[in-house]
Amino acid sequence: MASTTTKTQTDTLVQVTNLKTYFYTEDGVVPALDGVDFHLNKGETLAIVGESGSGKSVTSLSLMRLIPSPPGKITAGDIVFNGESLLSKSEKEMRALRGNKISMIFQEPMTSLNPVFRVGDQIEESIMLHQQMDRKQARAEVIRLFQLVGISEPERRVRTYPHELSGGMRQRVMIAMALACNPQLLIADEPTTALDVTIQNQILQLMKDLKEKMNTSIVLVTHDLGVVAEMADRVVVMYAGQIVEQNDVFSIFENPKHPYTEGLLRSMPGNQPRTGNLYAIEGVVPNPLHFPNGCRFAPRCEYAKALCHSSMPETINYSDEEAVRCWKYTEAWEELA
Amino acid sequence: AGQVRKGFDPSRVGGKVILTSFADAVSLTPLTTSDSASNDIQGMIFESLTDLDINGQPIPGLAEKWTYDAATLTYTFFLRKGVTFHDGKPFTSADVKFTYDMYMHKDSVNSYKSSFESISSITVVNSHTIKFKLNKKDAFFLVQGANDGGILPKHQFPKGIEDYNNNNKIHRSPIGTGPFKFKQWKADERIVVVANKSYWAGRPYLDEVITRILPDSNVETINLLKGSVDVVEALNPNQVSQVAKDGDLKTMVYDQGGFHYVGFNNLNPIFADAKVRQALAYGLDRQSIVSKILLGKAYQASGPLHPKIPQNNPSVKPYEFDVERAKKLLDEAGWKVGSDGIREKNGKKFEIEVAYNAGNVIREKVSQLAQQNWKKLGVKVTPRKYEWSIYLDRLYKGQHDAYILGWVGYDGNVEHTGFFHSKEARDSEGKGGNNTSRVNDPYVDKILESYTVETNAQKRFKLYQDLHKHLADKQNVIYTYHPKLTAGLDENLANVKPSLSDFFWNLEDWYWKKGVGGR
Amino acid sequence: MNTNAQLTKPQSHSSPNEAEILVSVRDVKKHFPIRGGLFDRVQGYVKAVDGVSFDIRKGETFGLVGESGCGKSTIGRAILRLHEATSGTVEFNGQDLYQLSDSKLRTMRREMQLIFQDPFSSLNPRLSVGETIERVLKIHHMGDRSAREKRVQELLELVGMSPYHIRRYPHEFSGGQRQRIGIARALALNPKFIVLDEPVSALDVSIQSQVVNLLEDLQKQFGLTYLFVSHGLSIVRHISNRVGVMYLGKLVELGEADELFERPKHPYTRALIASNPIPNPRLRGLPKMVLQGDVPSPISPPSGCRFHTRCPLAEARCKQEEPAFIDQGNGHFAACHFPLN
Amino acid sequence: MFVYIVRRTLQAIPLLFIISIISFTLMSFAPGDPADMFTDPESETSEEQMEVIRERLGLDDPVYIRYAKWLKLVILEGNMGFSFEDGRPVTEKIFERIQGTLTLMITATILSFLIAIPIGIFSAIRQYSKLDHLITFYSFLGIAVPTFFLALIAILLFSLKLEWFPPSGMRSDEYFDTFNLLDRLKHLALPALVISFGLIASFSRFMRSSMLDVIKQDFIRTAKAKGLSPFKVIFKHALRNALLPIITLVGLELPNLFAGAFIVEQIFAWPGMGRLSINAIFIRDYQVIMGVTMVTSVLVVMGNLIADILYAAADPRIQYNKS
Amino acid sequence: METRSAAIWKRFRKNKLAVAGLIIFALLVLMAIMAPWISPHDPEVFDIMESNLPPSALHPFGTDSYGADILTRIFYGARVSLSVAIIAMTFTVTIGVLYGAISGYFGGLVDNIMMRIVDAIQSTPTFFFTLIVATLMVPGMWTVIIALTVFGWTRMARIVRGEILSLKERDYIEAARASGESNASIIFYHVLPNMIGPIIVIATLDVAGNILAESTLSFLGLGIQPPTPSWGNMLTSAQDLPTIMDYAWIAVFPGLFIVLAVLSVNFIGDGLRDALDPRSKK
Ligand SMILES: Nc1ncnc2c1ncn2[C@@H]1O[C@H](COP(=O)(O)OP(=O)(O)OP(=O)(O)O)[C@@H](O)[C@H]1O
Ligand SMILES: Nc1ncnc2c1ncn2[C@@H]1O[C@H](COP(=O)(O)OP(=O)(O)OP(=O)(O)O)[C@@H](O)[C@H]1O
Ligand SMILES: [Mg+2]
Ligand SMILES: [Mg+2]
Repeated sequence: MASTTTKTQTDTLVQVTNLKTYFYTEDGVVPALDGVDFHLNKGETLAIVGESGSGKSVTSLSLMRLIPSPPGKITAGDIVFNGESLLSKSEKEMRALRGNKISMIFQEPMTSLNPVFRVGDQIEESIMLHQQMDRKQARAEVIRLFQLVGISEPERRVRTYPHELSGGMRQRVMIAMALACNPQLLIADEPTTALDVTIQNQILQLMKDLKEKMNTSIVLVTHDLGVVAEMADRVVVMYAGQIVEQNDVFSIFENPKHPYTEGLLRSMPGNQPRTGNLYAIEGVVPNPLHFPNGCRFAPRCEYAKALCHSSMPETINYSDEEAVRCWKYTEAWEELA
Repeated sequence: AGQVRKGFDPSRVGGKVILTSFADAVSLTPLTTSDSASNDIQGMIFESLTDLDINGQPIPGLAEKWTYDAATLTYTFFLRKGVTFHDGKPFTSADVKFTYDMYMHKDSVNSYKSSFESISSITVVNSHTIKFKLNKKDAFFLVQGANDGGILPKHQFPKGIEDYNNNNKIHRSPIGTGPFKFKQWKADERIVVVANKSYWAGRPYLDEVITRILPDSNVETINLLKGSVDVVEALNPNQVSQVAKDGDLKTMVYDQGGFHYVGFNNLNPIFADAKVRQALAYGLDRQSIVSKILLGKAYQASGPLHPKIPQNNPSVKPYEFDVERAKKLLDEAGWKVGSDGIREKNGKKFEIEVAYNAGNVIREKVSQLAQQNWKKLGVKVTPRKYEWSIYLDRLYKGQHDAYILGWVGYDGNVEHTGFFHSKEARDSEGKGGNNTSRVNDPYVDKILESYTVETNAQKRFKLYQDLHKHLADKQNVIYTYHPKLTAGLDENLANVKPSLSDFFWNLEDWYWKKGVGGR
Repeated sequence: MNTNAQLTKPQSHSSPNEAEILVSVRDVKKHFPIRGGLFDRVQGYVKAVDGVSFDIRKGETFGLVGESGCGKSTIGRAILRLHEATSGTVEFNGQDLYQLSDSKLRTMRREMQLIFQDPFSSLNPRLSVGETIERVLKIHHMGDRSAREKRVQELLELVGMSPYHIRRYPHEFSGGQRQRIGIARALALNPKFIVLDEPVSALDVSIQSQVVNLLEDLQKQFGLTYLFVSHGLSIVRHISNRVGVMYLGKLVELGEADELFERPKHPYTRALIASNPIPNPRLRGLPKMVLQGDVPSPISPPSGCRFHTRCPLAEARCKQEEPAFIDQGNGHFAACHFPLN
Repeated sequence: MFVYIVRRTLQAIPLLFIISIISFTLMSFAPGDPADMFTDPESETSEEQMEVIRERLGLDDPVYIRYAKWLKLVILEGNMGFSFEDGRPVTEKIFERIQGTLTLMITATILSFLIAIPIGIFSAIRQYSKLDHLITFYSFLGIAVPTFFLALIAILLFSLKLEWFPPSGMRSDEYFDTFNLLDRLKHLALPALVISFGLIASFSRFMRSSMLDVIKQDFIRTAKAKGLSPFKVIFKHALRNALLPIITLVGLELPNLFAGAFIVEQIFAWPGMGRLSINAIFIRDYQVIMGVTMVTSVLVVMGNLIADILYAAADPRIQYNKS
Repeated sequence: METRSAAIWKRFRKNKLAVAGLIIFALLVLMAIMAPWISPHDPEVFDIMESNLPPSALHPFGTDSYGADILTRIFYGARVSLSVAIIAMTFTVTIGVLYGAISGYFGGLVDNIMMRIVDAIQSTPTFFFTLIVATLMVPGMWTVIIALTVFGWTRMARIVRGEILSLKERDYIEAARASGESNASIIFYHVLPNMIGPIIVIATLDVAGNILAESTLSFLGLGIQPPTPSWGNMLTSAQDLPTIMDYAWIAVFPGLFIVLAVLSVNFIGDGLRDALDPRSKK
C-alpha cells in the first residue's frame, strides 16, 4: 500500500531545497519560510498541513513565484521543477508556466473568481493564452472540462457569472480552470475548507478521479487531517515557517514522530474518547516577528527541555521520504535522559 | 441704393467690427426693455422721427423736417419719402401713428412712458405728413417724445399691443429702417447686424457688426488683446495700461455724461442738516478719488451737471478737501467729539455705514477712502457691500445710511426731475421715482418744473446753472466726479466718435483704415 | 457505546433536571422578504426557518448541525430575539420572549448571550479588551468603575487570559484568544443560556480543543445551557447532549448525540456523517455515500420531503407528502417516511 | 431592467416635488423685488410702470397661490412659466442653452476619467513611489485652487501666451452657420480642462484607493496564477472591478459638477444654463430660477439613474429588483 | 501602561508629514491670534498711492491694489479664514454625522425619507440658496458659517450613512445589541468610532472647501466685509488681468497660505486617522 517504489531521478517533479521566503514589513522581517526542503514525485499527492500562519500558503505561492513583492522576497534556496530552476527563470518564462504546467486552486471559491466576467470566459482566457487555440476551440475545450469536473448543463453554465453558482460549483469551475492546460503540477491551497462536508466530499472524490485520469501531481494544502487521510500519499507538517516532519501518510498517522504532529492527531475530536476534556495543544503559535531561539514549538511542547528552548534542532533525514526536526531523536536527547 | 450722405467715401466700405456686451440683450423691440445691451442694438436697427447730433441737438431723422405751432402746441412732421423697412415695405405715417399708439397704450409695458406724457393726440395728415398735438409746453419734445423710440413697422404687428408686449418672434427678429439690418441672435453668444445697403442716407461703411456677449471685464480685455474683438467700450481703469502696451491696439479716453456721488437718505435725521452734509463733502478727498482711484480718468464734480454741457455753471467750484472746515461745520451742527474720538449728538454716535454694490471695485475703494477720510472728522464709517438686488432694495426703501452710486448717460438734454423732484421721492416702502436720496426742496422743484417748459435754450440753461449752484451748496448728495471712460480698440478702426450719451452715436461712419477690413 | 435512553450523558456535569426546560421553541418561522418589482413590493420570501420546534433543557448542550444556509444561525438569533421571528413562540424560563417590551427585553438579555463564529468581526476593533467587556457591565449598571475593572480581570482570568491583556486591542490577539475574549464578554453578565454560533469553526485544530474545553469547563462551573451551532460533526458529537439536524429551514432529526450519530434515522443525517472525512488513511478506500447536488433554494423549497431531490432512497411519496417530525422511539425524532434502522 | 428604470423614474417624482417646494418657499424669502430689477437707478428711466409689471409677474399673490399656478402650468402644459425679464417661456430659454451645458459637463467628465483613471491606477500599483506622492500633492492642490482663478490662469497661459486655444465662446465667428468639429473642440478645450482639474484630483484619489482594494483581492491572484501578463491583470481583471465604486461617485458628484460648470461658463463666456441662472438670480427672475432648478434636478436624478444602470451593467451581481 | 490619548499621540508623532502639518497649522493659528502684535502695519490704514508695490523691506509681501500691506492682511485674514473654515467644518461634521448615522442605522422608511431630503438639498442650486440664507441675516462671519453649514453637511451625511450600512452588519454590532445596548449608545460607541477614518477625510476636505467658499460668499457681498481681510477675499480681489500679469504677488501670497492651510489640515487628517486606529502600525 505504501508508496515504497524505488525512486529514480526522473520521478521527481519538484525539488525544493532550503527555501527561504521573507516578508520585509514595516514592523520587521517575517521569516514566513525559513529553510524548507521537500520534494514531490510525479503522480503523487503531497499534503502540507500545519497551523494557521505556519507558511503553507507562502509555500504554494513560492512554487508559483507569486509572492507579493514588496514586501515578500525569496531570499535563499531553490525550486527545481522538471529539472529546471524556477528561481532563475525570467518573469516572462514563469508566466508561460503558470496556468499551463503549474496551476493552482485557492481556498475561497467565492472570491477567487472575478465577479464581473462569465466563468467560461475566465477559463477560455487561460486556454487561449497557453494553447494557441481560437475562441471557438477554447469554448469547446471549456465545455469538455466542465463535463469532466461534473458540472451539468455545461453549455449554459459557461455563460453564468460566478455569483450565480453555488460554492461547490464555483470550486468545480476553479478546478476546471486549473486543469485547463493539463498541468503537471496542481497546487490546491485549502480547496475545500470553505465548503460544506457534503460538498467537500464531492470535490475530494472529483480530485481523486481526475488525478487518476490525468496523472497530475498534487500539492494539497489543508489543516484538516481528515482530508489528508483521504487524499495524501505523503505529508509535510509545517510549524512556524519550518517543516517539522515529513513522511508517508500511514507513518504520519500511525507513528507520528514530532510532538506537534502527535498533538495535532490527538486534538482531533474524532480520535479521542467522547468523555472528559479534549486533548489540546496549549498555548499559541509564536509571533513570526519574534520566533523563539530554540525549537519554535518548544513553548507548547509537552516534552520540551532546556535544550529545546535554547537551540534549534536540525532536520534529521531518515530517508528521502522521512524527516523530522526534533531534539527527541538526537543523541543529545538521549544523553539528557 | 438710395442717396449718399455728406462726405461718404466709398473706399471705406467693407469689413466687420466685433463689439462686446456684458449681458445678452433682452428684446430688440424699442422701449419694451431698458437694458443697455438691448438699447444699443435697437439703436442700430431703428430710427426715430428726429435724430440727435453729437451735442444732442435734434436733427432730421425719419422726419425730413418739421414745423411747430406754438399757439396750438402742434408739431407737424414731414416724413422722408422712399424710405423702406428692412423687409422692403415702405415706411409711411401709418407706421408712425401705430408706433406711438403702442408706446402710449395703457397696457404698454414700457419704462419710458413719461417721455410721451405731453402728447395729447396724433393725426395722420397724409401718407407722409403727421401732426402731434401736445397738452402742455414741452421743451424736450423733439429730443424725447420724437426721439425716444424707433418707428415700428405696423405690418409686423397684426395683433397690435399684444404683439408689441409679448410677441417674442418679433422681439427677437426686429425690422426697422435704420442703417443696420438684423441678421442673427444666438442667446448668450452674439447678435449680428449687417449693413442696410439701401439705407436712405447711404449704406454704413461696415458690412457687419457683431456684438459678442462676454460677461466679465477680464475676458473682454483678453479677447481684445487676443484680437478676437475689435472694440471694448469701457476698459477697467487698471486694464488700460495692458491695452495701451499692445501695438495693435489703441486707447481712447472720452467723456461720459453723468456724475457719481455718495448719497444719503435726506430724511435721515443725521443727514437732514445741510451742515453735516457739507462737512462730509469738505472732508472727502475728491482729488484722491480722481487721481488715485480713477487714475485721473474723471473730472472732480461740483454738482450734477457735466462740465461739457451748457447747463454746467463753471463758476461753481468743487468743494476743497478741508478737514478743519469740516470739523468746524460738524461742531456747529452740534456733533461733539466724544471720548473715543467719535462725534456724538444727543447721546447718539456718528456711526454710519457706507454701502456699495458687490463687484464694483471703484466704489469699494471710494468707500474705503471715505472711511479713512471721515475717521479724521470723528465719523465712524463701516464700508459695506451688498449684492446688487439687495443693494437696490435697501436703496429704494431708504435703508442705507450712505451709499455710493452714479447717474450716467445724459447729454445736453439732461433733465433732473426724476432725480431731485420731491414728487419723485421714494416712500418708505420703496415705491416712487428715482429720487432715492429723498431730496425735498421747493426751490429745486420749481426750477425743475420751469426747465421742462422753457423753450428758449439760453434761459433754460440759465435755470440749471442756478440749480447747479443751489445743489452744490446743499450737497443733498456728495458729488464726487464726472466720469471719463477709456475705450480700447483696434489701431486701424477709424472715426469712432462717442457722444456724451452714446458710444455708438456714429456707428455707420466707423470704418477700417487702408481697407484692412478688420484683423 | 451508550445505547440506553438516558437523556443526558453519564459524564454530564451539574445534574440537569430532565424535566426542566429552559428554552422552548415552538413552530418558529423566519421568512426574510425579497423586495422588487415596480413598487418595491415583497415578491417572495427566503424561508430561512420554516416551522421549527424543540426544547433546550437546563444545563444541557443542544447541538445544531446542517449544511450552510439551512437556517442554523437564523434560529439561534430568533431565539435571542435578535431577529423578530415571523411566527411562532420562544419561551425562556417560561416567559414568552416575544411578548416582552423593549426595556424588559434589554434586562432579559443578561440571561442569554451570543458567541460568534468570526473572531475577527465580532470584536469592536476600536475598543480595547477591557473596554469591550466593561461596556457590557456598564450598560447593566453593574458596580462602580473599580468593581467593574475587577470583574473584567476576573473574567479574563476565567477564560485563561492574563490581566495585562486588558489594554490591548483585538487585532493584537490570535483567533483563539479573540474567541476567549468573546466568551468573557458573554459571561460578564452571568447568563444562563448562551447561543454559540460556530464558535470554533474558524479556529485551528489545535486551538479548537482549547476553546471547547474552556466552554465545557465554564458550563460545569456555572451550570450554563448552550445552543451549539456547528457544521463540524465531530465537535458537535463531542460537546452536545442532544443534537438537532437541520435541512432547508426544517429540523429533520433530533436525538441523543451518540444515538443520533450511531444510528441516524434520516438519510440526510446519515449522508452528513458519511461525508465527514475519517482521519485514518487506512479507511480511505471504503466506498462512501456521496450526496449529489447542492441544497435547493430556500425561496421555493421542494415539495413534500425537502430532501427528496437529493435523497438516494426517495420514492414517489416523498415528493408529495411532507413527513411528520415524530418520535421514532426514545426521544429520537425524525421527519422521514422511510426512517433508517 | 425596464421595470427598474420605470421604478426609479417614479421614485424621482416625489423628490422633484420636494425640491420644487423647497425652492419656491426659499425664493419667497429672498430679499429684493423683481419689479425693481427692471429699473436702473443709474440712468434716466422712469418706473411708473412698475405696478403694471408687478401685476404681470403675478407678484401680488401669496406664495402658495403662485406655487399652485406654477405647478399647474408645469403639469398641465409642461411649461415652466414665463421669464419675468422678457416674457419668453422658461422652457424655451433653457432649451436654447442646455446643449451648451451638457456638452461642457459631459466632455469634462469624460476627460477627467480618461486622465484620472490611468493616474489612479499608476499611483495604486506604484504605491508610495515618488510619482504617487506627487499625485497626492496634486490632488490637494486641485482642492485648494479656486475655479475662477484657475480659469483665468488657463486663459492667460494657453490662450494669450501660447495661443493654443481661443479664450472664450463656444465657436468662432466663421462657424456660426456651419458646424466645424475642430473649431468646437478648440473652444471646448479650456473650459473642460478647468472643470476637469478638480475632478481629476478627486477621481484619481478615489481610483487609487479603489484600485488598492481590488489588487488585494483573491481573483487578482487567480488571474496571475493563470499566467496573464501584468498589463492584462490590471487593465482587464482589476480595472473593471475598481471602476465600480467610481461610477457611483460620478452620480454623487453631479450637483457639484453643475455648480463648477456654472462658474466656468461665466468666465469662458460659454452659452449655457449657468449664465442663464446667474443672471436670473441677480434679477430675481423667479420663473427662470425655478426652471433651472428643476432641470438641474432632473439632470442630477437622471445622472444618478444612469450611474446606477451603468453600475448594474458593469457588475453582474447587481439585480435590478433589489433596491 | 500608557493612556489612550498618549498612545494616540505616540502614533501620531511617528507620522512626519502629520507632525509637520500640525506645526504649520499651529503656526497659522498662532499667527491669527497674534495678528495685532506681529503685523507690520495697521490693517485699517492704507494709502491708495502705495498700491501694487512689490515686496520690499517695508512691505515683505508687497501691497495690494488698495495700497494695503499684504503681510498684515494675511495675518488678519487668517483670523477670518481659519475660524470660518474650522467652525463651519465642526458644524457640518456634527450635523452630517448625526444625520447620516441615524438614517443609516435605522434604515428602512426613515432612511428613505431622510435620504430623499438630502437628495433634494443636493440637487438644488446651492449658490442661489446660500445667497438667500446669507441675505436673511446680517452679513458677517456667522452668516458665512451658517450658509456653509446649511448646504455643507449633506456630503458627510451621505458618506456616513453608506459606511453605517456596511458597519451595521458586523458581528460586534449584533453583540452590542445582544448585550442590551441601546441604539444611541451603539451608534456612539460602536459605529461612529469605526468610521472615524472617512469622517476625518471628508472633514479635512471640508476645511479646504470652506476657506474657498467663504471667498465666493464675500465676493457677493454676503460674507466678511472689506476692509476686513480674509484669504479667500484677497485671492478673489486679485482675479484681474493686470494683477495676475504684473503684480503676481497680490495673488501668490494669499494663494500660498490657502494651499499651506489646506495641505497642513489634510496631513493632520491623515495622521489623525491613522493614529486613531489602534490597528495601524505603531
Ligand atoms: N503579504 C504578506 N505580508 C506580510 N506577511 C505575510 C504576507 N503573507 C503572509 N505573511 C506571513 O507569512 C506567514 C505565513 O503565512 P501563510 O499565509 O503561508 O500561512 P498559512 O499556513 O497558509 O495559514 P492559513 O492556514 O491561515 O492559511 C504568516 O506569519 C503571515 O503573517
Ligand atoms: N437578513 C437576511 N435577509 C435575507 N435572507 C437571509 C438573511 N439572513 C439569512 N438569510 C438567508 O436565510 C437562510 C438561512 O441563513 P442562516 O444564516 O441561518 O444559515 P446557516 O445555517 O447559519 O448557514 P451557515 O452555515 O452558512 O452560517 C440562507 O439562505 C440565508 O441566505
Ligand atoms: Mg493559507
Ligand atoms: Mg450561520
